[in-house]
Amino acid sequence: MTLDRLKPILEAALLASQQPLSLAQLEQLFLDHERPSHTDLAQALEALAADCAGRGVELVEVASGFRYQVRTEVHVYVTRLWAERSQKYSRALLETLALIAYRQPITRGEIEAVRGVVVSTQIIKTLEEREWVRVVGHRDVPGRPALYGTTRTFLDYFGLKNLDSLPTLAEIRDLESLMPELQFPREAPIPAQLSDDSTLAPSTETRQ
Amino acid sequence: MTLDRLKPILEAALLASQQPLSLAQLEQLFLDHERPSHTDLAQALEALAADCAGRGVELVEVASGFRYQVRTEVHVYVTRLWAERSQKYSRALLETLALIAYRQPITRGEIEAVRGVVVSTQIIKTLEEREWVRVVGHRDVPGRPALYGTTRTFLDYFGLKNLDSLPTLAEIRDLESLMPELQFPREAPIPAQLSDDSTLAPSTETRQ
Amino acid sequence: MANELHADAAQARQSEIPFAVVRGQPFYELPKDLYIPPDALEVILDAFEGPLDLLLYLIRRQNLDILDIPIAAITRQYIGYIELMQTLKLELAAEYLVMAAILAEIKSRLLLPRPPEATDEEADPRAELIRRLQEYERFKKAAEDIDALPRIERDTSVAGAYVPERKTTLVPPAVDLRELLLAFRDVLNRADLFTTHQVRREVLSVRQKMTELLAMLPAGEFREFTSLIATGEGRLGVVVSFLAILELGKAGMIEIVQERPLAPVYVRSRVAMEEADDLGPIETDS
Repeated sequence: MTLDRLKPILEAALLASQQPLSLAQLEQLFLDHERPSHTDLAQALEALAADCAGRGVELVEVASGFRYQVRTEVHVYVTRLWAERSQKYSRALLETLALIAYRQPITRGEIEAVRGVVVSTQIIKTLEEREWVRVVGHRDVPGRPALYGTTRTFLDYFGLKNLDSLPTLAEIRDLESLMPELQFPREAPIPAQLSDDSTLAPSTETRQ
Repeated sequence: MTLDRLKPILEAALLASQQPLSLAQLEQLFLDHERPSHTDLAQALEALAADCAGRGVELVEVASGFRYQVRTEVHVYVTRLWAERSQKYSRALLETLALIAYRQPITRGEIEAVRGVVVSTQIIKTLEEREWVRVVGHRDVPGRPALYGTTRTFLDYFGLKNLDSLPTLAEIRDLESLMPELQFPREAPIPAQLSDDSTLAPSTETRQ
Repeated sequence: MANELHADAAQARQSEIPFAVVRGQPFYELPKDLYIPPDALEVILDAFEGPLDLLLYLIRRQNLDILDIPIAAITRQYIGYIELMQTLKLELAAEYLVMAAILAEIKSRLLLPRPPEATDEEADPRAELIRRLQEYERFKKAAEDIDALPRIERDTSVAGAYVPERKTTLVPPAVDLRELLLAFRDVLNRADLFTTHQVRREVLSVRQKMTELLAMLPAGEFREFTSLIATGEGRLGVVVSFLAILELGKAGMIEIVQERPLAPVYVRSRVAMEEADDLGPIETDS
């Protein structure tokens, strides 16, 4: 069996198997008369491994045999397949973020002064982890409290060119007319034609 | 994100997932600021599909999204990994499935009317257990019989994108080719429902 | 007729795969007189999906003229069938029985002389059978087509790769800019309410500052005005210190002196230390 015929068979078997496949198991894919030599097998596996250059998976040999596995470089993306969606952010977090955005640089104490309640450490931590806010300095007063500001990630996320493109306070007071295209998803009533439309796809048959 | 960076991510995710991944699910692999456009995504998938040329697997689109699957040509080798796996389905089951697929929503009685035999409960149960068919409603007639339809799983299993990709249902064969012997005596009245069928040639046979 | 059928079946055998396997024995031909022959019952049940399927087979492969079925033979088989029904699947056999009855009915109606007027309303008895056969054939074919589709397990397998360290990550929730602005509007509205609060808090701190100022001013001694202003507490501290000085002046507890315009301002206490402790009567405009 030529390498060109051998490779697709091995690749398919390795990708179809849930477990790593040993050389012995790979040999069992072939009937006696077509069974490749050890050298051919090794050569084909080497070629398959080389084919993985620049791809999302790699062919590796582990204790029990060979397997394709997801490359470390793209692993972070792949794990999002099983990501849990967190709950919506709390009002407190959004208010804190808004104050930092509009009043930066601002200390935690100043945020608390405006909001009238203590800002939890968790909120600041979440905002920092999301890379939306960061410490930009310290106020030169006793205790040297941290001054918070927003980041470029924050601007990117909200589609803002710079801080000046944040709506003005006056515009905020009149939010209803502001940015009609940024409709906040309210509980929109389901259109009548959708509610009783069954999910059934129509039959493909052409009736006569 | 460039195509060269996008492709490995999509490939890895599709291979990591046990289920086909829809475009929407693939988009969720990316954080907001790095999320590729629909065009980029489609382009990357197309490129990945093209990359499969000559390999043991192919990238296909089925009802619930995209998946890599073993090419039919090499699958016979792959099946040797498992002693007994491929399942045969009885004609009774396949005929029942075909009627549900092409005539959905359809009741058991209607299936029986076409097939001329009782549909066994076991067949319906098997189809439901495989999640190929499900009850999609009830006909509003006495007894309220269940209406059956096919599922996304059915389409996925048979590698179909949607019901439209089912093989075209054969036209009703004209009478002559179906039954050359079944000829109508000249004096016999042509039934009303067949009278406009131009292929219905009058018989020359005279009966004693 | 029966012999013809047998001959045809025998002829067809060469080119055909067995159409049925009963107890391991391949059957290349249908038993004689096969409409519903008792001998062939197992063959029928194994190989055909019902009377329509059987009829189709007979019509297509055996060139059987279903309109020429000998009624005497059918009736004989009909009775034999009823006897066998006691041991075999009743509901399955019943369908063949019904078909036999339909065939017999068709034949008998064709034999009967037709009243010239009634023909139009009375449909040809064969038409319904033909329609059913046609319809059944379509789905018989459709079932074969579906069976031919490449399917998972038989023709393909889903390809998968191993994922090292498969752990769930937490995806942060999405936030709409509008949502953020609404939050800010709310906080601004609430801050308006807090403003009155803050005035009262400042009154207290002004009173406290007044106490502190008096403590800093030994009786009769002048201090420069600017040295009394607390600079370590930011803008608020400056304002409070300034207000406190004005309040003390208004209350006549201190004396504020400036020799000429733009010259330094000096402050001197006019109360004794013990008096300074009692600031009760001092009221600020609230």
